[in-house]
Amino acid sequence: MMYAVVVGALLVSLCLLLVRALLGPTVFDRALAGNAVGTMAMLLLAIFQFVSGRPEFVDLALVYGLLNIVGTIAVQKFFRYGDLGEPGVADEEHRL
Amino acid sequence: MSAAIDILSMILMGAGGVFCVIGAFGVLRMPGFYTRMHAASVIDTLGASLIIVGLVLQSGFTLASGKLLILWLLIFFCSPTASHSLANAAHRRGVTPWQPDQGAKSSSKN
Amino acid sequence: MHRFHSISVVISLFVFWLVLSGYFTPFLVTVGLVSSVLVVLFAHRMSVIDREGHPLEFRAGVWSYWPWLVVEIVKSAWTVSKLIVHPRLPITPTMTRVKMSQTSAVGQVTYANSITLTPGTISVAIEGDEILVHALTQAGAEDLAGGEMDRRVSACEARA
Amino acid sequence: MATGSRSEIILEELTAVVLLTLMGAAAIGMARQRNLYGVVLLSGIYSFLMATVMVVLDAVDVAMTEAAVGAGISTVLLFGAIHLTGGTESKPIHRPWLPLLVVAATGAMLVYGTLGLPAFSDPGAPIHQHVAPRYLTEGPVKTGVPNVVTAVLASYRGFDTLGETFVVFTAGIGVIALLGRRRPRRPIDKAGEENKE
Repeated sequence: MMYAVVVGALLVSLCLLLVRALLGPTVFDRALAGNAVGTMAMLLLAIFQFVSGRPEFVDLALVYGLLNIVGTIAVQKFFRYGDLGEPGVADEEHRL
Repeated sequence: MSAAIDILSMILMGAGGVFCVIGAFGVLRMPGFYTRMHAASVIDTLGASLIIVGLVLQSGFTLASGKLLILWLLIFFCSPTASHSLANAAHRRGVTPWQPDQGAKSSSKN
Repeated sequence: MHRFHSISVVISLFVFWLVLSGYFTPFLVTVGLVSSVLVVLFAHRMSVIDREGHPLEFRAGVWSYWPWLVVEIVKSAWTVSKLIVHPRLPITPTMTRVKMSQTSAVGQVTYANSITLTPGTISVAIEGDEILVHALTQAGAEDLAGGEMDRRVSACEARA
Repeated sequence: MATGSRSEIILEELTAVVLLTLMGAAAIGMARQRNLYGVVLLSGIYSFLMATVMVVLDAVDVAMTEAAVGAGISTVLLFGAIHLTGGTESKPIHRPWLPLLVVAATGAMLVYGTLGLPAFSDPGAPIHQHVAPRYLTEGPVKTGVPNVVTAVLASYRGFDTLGETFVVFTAGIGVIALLGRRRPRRPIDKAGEENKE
């Protein structure tokens, strides 16, 4: 029962982060929101292993964390080294 | 498990959840990209740490708490790296920091 | 020194394996040990193993630095949270340059990561011996310019 | 989980509903988005939400695959693909009514199909009566491997798994042979120096 509060809080923050990811306005804001969503997913996973009474499966959360890092670093690499045709602020201003 | 530890872990996890909500609210509310990153780092550090410490208290001295500690270390070593790389990429791409005097323009853009 | 480093990588991998697996039958433990040795051997052959991935330099100093950093993180996270929920959002974002006195790469990374880890300040770029820092408030930037964190990281770098 | 208490089941169902709603919102956002980088990042978020739904439904192995493939690899691959093409989706020439109709019809058929399935986590369902009990009860004893999935993959279906691994390995070698161009190797610490700037 005591986990319900935390799960609720995490779900509320997921909603807020998703709104930020949908609003943008730059790609970097979306990437930031995506990174935070990954952290949230990791925490939710860890908590749900406790809810269903199998705390040994927390190592899956480690996999989530690593993947989150891989995704963010990939985003950074492509935006820094790639010639990506201005995915920055100017390109996004008329969207959403 | 004694009731005191139970209550303590409940308080810690509740506080962690509150900080997660505050951080996510900040990510939504802050103007400009760099200021949003500061809000996100509240989630990554205090929110996640408090929840993990609460879960460690729940599981006691078992293998699960070892895994949770490794998870905590992972967050502490990797989340600043990811944040820095994002900020660096934005800096390289010429995302300018938000300034208070351009607030009207920026808020209309959002 | 080289061999010592490899052995310590094997030991850390094996401990990691033990924590993740949780089975302590002789057969499975042997398999885990063999696989961690093999991983290090292959990593050597691919030459992807270096000092950077497993820095042993910080042994003694870290233990006094971490608790201080955790306290610092909690304090600044509390400040940033108050700013976020403040109705008028009284932020004064600034970009500043901070001198760093560390000499080794690991020390510099530790300092930059500590800056990023503390909510309210983010290291944006490293230029020579300066870090370009974005701070959420003027006060936070001045706090960092005071240089206490820099001194502490340098101190634990020197002690290693 | 069927063995959980009443409040746990309510918590899990509520979480699943909220997460599915968020996934719907993310999918609509993806469809409306014209900047492909934004689409890829949103699909990464979608995959993380999906993986969390899988965890809530107690399918941790599927969750791990979803997180690894959906949020990890495909984000990287799609960024690579966009890097080679262009960052913006062009405006569609005609209205997407026909594709929408096809998708809606397929979805309706799938939903109709689920009506014939046994109830969720019903222990009496045919799939749980076939070989699963034998694997679960005899597997650890006969093979000596504590993890049932590992026991099935590496012991009961060992040759099958060997063939699969062989196929994946060959595919990987093929991709490397086709795409991997040998570049003059830069000294590593120089690149690292550049990284820090």
